[in-house]
Amino acid sequence: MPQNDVVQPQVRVRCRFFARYAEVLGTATHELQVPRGTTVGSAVQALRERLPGGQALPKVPLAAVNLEHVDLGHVLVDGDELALLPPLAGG
Amino acid sequence: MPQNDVVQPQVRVRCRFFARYAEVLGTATHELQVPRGTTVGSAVQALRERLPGGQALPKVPLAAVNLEHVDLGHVLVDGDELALLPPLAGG
Amino acid sequence: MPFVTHAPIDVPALLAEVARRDRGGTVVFLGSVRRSEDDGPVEAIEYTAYEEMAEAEFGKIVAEAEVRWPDAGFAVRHRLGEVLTGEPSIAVAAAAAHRAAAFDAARWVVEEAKRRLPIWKRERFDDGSRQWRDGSGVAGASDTA
Amino acid sequence: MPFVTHAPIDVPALLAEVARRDRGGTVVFLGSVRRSEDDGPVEAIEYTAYEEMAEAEFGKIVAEAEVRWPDAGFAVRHRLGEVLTGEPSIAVAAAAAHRAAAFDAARWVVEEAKRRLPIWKRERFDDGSRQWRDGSGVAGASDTA
Repeated sequence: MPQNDVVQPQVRVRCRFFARYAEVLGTATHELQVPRGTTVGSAVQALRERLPGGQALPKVPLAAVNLEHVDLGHVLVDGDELALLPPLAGG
Repeated sequence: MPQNDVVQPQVRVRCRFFARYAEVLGTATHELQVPRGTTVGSAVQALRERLPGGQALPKVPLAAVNLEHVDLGHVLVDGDELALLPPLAGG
Repeated sequence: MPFVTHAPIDVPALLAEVARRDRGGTVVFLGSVRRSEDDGPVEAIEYTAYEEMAEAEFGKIVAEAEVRWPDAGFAVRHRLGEVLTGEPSIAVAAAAAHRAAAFDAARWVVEEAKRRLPIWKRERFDDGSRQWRDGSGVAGASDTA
Repeated sequence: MPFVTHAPIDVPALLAEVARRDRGGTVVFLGSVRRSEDDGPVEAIEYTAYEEMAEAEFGKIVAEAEVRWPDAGFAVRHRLGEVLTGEPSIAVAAAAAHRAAAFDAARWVVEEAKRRLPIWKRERFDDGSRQWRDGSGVAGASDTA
């Protein structure tokens, strides 16, 4: 967690949205900047606040980072690809 | 069971042998005459005694009558088809 | 189609037999003649049957399966005659509304077929020798699948 | 072959991928788009995916299955795009020395795929209307199979 007044190092995260989420947001991608140490859960909160229609995203969605399922405590690093996944319905 | 000296009613049973049994007996069929009331088990005993190579049949083989699996207590009637089945090995 | 046949097994035909729009799950089992270190150099298996009974018994197994899984569909075959290593000798297809029933039903039919069909096999080896193969055989109780 | 594909599912190709002479049991599962009274007049389902992840995740599932069943072979597909009622959208083939492993392995892969693949579906009805279909959807939690 950032602790003082020096410029916080930011990480850039490429966000991707699929299926119903892409539809409600009107976009399939978003470039997000968040402080270093941000978790997936906090990034979701930021997306819900910053994106038009973001409130339609659930607070606790399924998520993947760099093509792997992760839980919301996963910490993001610069260059990550964060995907928010509607309930899976393959098969 | 026949009980006295009057001529015993006989039943005719068409016997069929398969796979290894047909090979050891050298035949795939035999017409068997046995007293009315004879069970499959007794018919097997008769076949073991009467047929060349009959001792090679097991005393308790798998058997079918008229295309249905039966146990050795099943009573034969005239015209039945009795099949002796080596251990099944389909599939 | 007869259940017991000398023709090679046609998987797409089996799938077509069980297809119905309300059946979302389909399971096909194929049991093939196998060759492994344990079994020696098997080149083919010759299947013989008490054909009338095998046909009747396979029909009974399917009828019983249709009682257990009322909306499911089944297609079954057992091949007779010589079947080369790698080729299927038995096929069971089951289709049901959902996958759990399709898996359970297919497996049930396969187990019943193995247990009940009056069918026997004789192995043919690379050197041309032949040997009956059953539960009591010298070759042991190993099975195609 | 990619695991996730827009091409129709080719069952004989899957069988060929898993065939090996020491594998006597093969199980194929097909999950098809179904139409039933409960679900309304579904004409087709359009599948979309997070394609790179679906491909990677299906590969992981297969790799994990190969650890659990070391001598088994696996071939898997998930179709994307529009799939008409009655056509398969997912296929899993597993071949093993014996039938028990083939059944267990195929079923395990199917369950993992259903649980883990980032794939979504939107139903298209006879009247042309469309609707996302997932566990949270109005249409309920019903599934293709």
